[in-house]
Amino acid sequence: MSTQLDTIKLTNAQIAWRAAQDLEDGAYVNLGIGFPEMIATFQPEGRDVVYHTENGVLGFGEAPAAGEEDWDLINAGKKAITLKPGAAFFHHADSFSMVRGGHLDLAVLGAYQVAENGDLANWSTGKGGVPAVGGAMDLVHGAKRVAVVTDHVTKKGEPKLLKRCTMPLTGVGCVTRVYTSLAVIDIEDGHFVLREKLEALSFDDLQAVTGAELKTKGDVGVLVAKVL
Amino acid sequence: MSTQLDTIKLTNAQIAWRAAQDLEDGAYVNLGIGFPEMIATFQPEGRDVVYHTENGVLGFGEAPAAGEEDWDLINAGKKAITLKPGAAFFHHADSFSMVRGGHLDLAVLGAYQVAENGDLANWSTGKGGVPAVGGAMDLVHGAKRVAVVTDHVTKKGEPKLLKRCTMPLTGVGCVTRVYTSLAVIDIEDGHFVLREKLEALSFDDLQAVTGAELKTKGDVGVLVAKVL
Amino acid sequence: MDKTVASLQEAVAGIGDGASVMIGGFGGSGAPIELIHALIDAGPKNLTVINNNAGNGHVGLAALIEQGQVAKLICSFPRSADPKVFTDLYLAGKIELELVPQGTLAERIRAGGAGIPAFYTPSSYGTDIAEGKPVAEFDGRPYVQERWLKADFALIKAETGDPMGNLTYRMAARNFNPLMAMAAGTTIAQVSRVVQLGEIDPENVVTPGIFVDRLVTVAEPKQEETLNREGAAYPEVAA
Amino acid sequence: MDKTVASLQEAVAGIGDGASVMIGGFGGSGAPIELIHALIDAGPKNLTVINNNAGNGHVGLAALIEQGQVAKLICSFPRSADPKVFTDLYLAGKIELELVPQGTLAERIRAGGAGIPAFYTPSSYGTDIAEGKPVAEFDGRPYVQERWLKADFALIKAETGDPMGNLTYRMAARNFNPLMAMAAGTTIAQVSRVVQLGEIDPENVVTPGIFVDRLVTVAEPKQEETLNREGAAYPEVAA
Repeated sequence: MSTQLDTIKLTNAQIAWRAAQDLEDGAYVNLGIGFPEMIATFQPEGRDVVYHTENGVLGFGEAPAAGEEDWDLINAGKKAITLKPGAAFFHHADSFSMVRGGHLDLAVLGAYQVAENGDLANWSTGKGGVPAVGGAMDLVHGAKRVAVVTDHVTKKGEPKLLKRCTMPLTGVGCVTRVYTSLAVIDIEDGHFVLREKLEALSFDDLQAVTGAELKTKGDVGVLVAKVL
Repeated sequence: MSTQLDTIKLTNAQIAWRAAQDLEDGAYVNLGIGFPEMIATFQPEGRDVVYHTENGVLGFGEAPAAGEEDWDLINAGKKAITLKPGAAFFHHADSFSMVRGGHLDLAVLGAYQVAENGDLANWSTGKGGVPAVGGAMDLVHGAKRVAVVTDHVTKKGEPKLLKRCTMPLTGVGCVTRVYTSLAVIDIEDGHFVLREKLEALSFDDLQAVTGAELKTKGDVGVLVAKVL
Repeated sequence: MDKTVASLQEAVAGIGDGASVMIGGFGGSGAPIELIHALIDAGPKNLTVINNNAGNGHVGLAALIEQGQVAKLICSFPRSADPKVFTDLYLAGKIELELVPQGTLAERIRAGGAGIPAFYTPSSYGTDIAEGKPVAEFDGRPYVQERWLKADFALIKAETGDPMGNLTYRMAARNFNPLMAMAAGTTIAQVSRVVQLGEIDPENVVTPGIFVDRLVTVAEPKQEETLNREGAAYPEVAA
Repeated sequence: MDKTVASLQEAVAGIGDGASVMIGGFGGSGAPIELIHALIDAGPKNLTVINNNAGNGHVGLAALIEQGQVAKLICSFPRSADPKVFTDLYLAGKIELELVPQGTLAERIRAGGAGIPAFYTPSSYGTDIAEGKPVAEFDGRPYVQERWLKADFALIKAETGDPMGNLTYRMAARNFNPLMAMAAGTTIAQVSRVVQLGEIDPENVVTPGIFVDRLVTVAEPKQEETLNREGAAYPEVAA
């Protein structure tokens, strides 16, 4: 089964592309470090999106050319960035006021596990080492929509979408939509609601690699992603 | 008795002058609206004092000449002010962070009543009308020293320094020093400690117009004030 | 992205009966007189207004109260040079007052904008203002619990704005304006001028555009203090 | 009023064994590398350090930890590009860690500076981080109570300062620096340049001088990122 999934599933870039299609014109958006950052690359033409980074910048743009980095101008992932016209700097308390105070339209994060009740686990596998949480526990609260981008299953083929998370939680009841390598799923009233799935995959096959019931409301769309 | 006091007591300007002698070089100071504001007029030569007004200015100076007012540049008493070099503007939450956070060296306020336990009543006579508190309840907390300037007795000759306040409180246990028309009194460990009194006034006469015991620690100094 | 609107009327559109409205300013400085007058023209009733004061004379907030549009005022200092309008209504029991110490008012609004539902402050402990509020001790000192304050709308006054809503202020006219911008569902700013994107140095933005929804230019804003010295009233027929 | 001091050594004077020290910066941006190195030279032990991270490579905070001067670290993200120094000590049980979500860390420091002993936040509710902390419900949602954070000293990095201690910052190097300036008993700032009083526009002051105690000029401050790419270490003999 998991071998078969590997041949049809979306790449991370394709998941990011799909998530990017939902970016709304005029939205204020925070993209988590790593995988979610890729979404900005695929921002659709004609949509004006303002990106927030929790270390105190609103309205940043692409990475500078190699050698042109200014290390006072970085994002939360400590990568060099550039500014767009209309950008603003502010301190960390003001920055997290934007986050916690409900001013962001969208935050997109990665995940170890997502539960049908909206719980998210993405900061610790619970296996020891040095714990590090960063801004994740704040980002899951306040944004009007909190989305996750993730492979649908772990590298071992185990479900990442579960009835309840087994890893340490980042936040409770916070995720509103999940973009996976196989499907687009909303979380509504404590349930996974399937919105789109790959055409090559049957509902039953998708359900088989999902750790909680997939409900449907009306038609399930076809998950399409650009060839990248 | 009160007639006699009237002939020897300090004027408000003289009380302000006396309080001004204790302004420390390099101090950050908030002077309450009205009577306390007069203290700045008597700031001793050679001492650098930075004045804070709770509506968001640090480092303001004297009033502008009549006709030169800019009504965007006012103090908490809504009077026009000017700026000194090194001034800064900030919003109200930052301004009261300075107050509440213990960053001011001194706040000086007026009083209806002060109690020997440091309680202050200065915002309401409790007699109805429109209640209005402004910044007083914040200013009494946070400043390293909270001083009061006041006549020693009411217009009817009744003590304003009491065992306990009878009017609605502004703050509990907050006053550290009182400059009156007759004396300078510290509040220490729940008691009035007399530091200075007018030479023409006996201790017993001062005690007679004070509503709680005046303690002494060592010598009582002579309260002198410039003829103004 | 362009948050500018063409008229004051458009700026205050949608503020309906019963709305809660934060209005910036400390006394007259930073008071968005023109937006308030547009709100008088729009005519919603039964408003809850959050402001430091209760207005002066017969313009701005005082005029809004005078028109009978305000059911409740949340403020720190409703006594002013000419407080007659508010005082009369208050003593007649026709307007509700929630009195809040000034620093607590600022912090409650900031908390509303910052997603902090409650906090503790030393201010007002042991006073009548603290009655009925939870008290807790930290490190041996008692503190009063205060709740965040939010509103449906904020009317604020700024100096320079850009189309994304980035704002700067003018001197002590800053006061409550940047805080209220954070704490309202819809924040409406009047600015003396709108500049091109990028003309405000990102280092000097006081209110980032994320907090601002609508922007209207009032090139030469009136000062409450000046209007009152001239004996002005709004609407003018009321003079 | 002149808060400038002549040397880095003088700037960090008085930071003794067991002191709590806030250190500004987010990763390398805004990290006061020269002040940290002066603190290494001064040699106090058993410090409690508050920073967002745990340092990188063998300079700045990482070097301070490597020298064994830090007993406890309060931070949000102690994993970094080259986290070996902290990781080794932590896994060996030789350094204490208090892990705080980043937004909560910022708010706790701001609360320390603002005289707010405790506040409620939705962040960390229902997670391991909230264990043992009071929880309360407001408007039907659960929140975690967090306490203010203060320190004996703050070491911060700014761009421009004046003799009264008014400060501006440079781009995203602002981060925690203005907050820590508010929350420490003694705030020590390194600045790229000190200008005359009045040269910083009062509208553009980010940290008013009331929050700053000492100011030292480091005309060309080093960037942690650059130092680490060069393989630098402090003290240099340790390389």
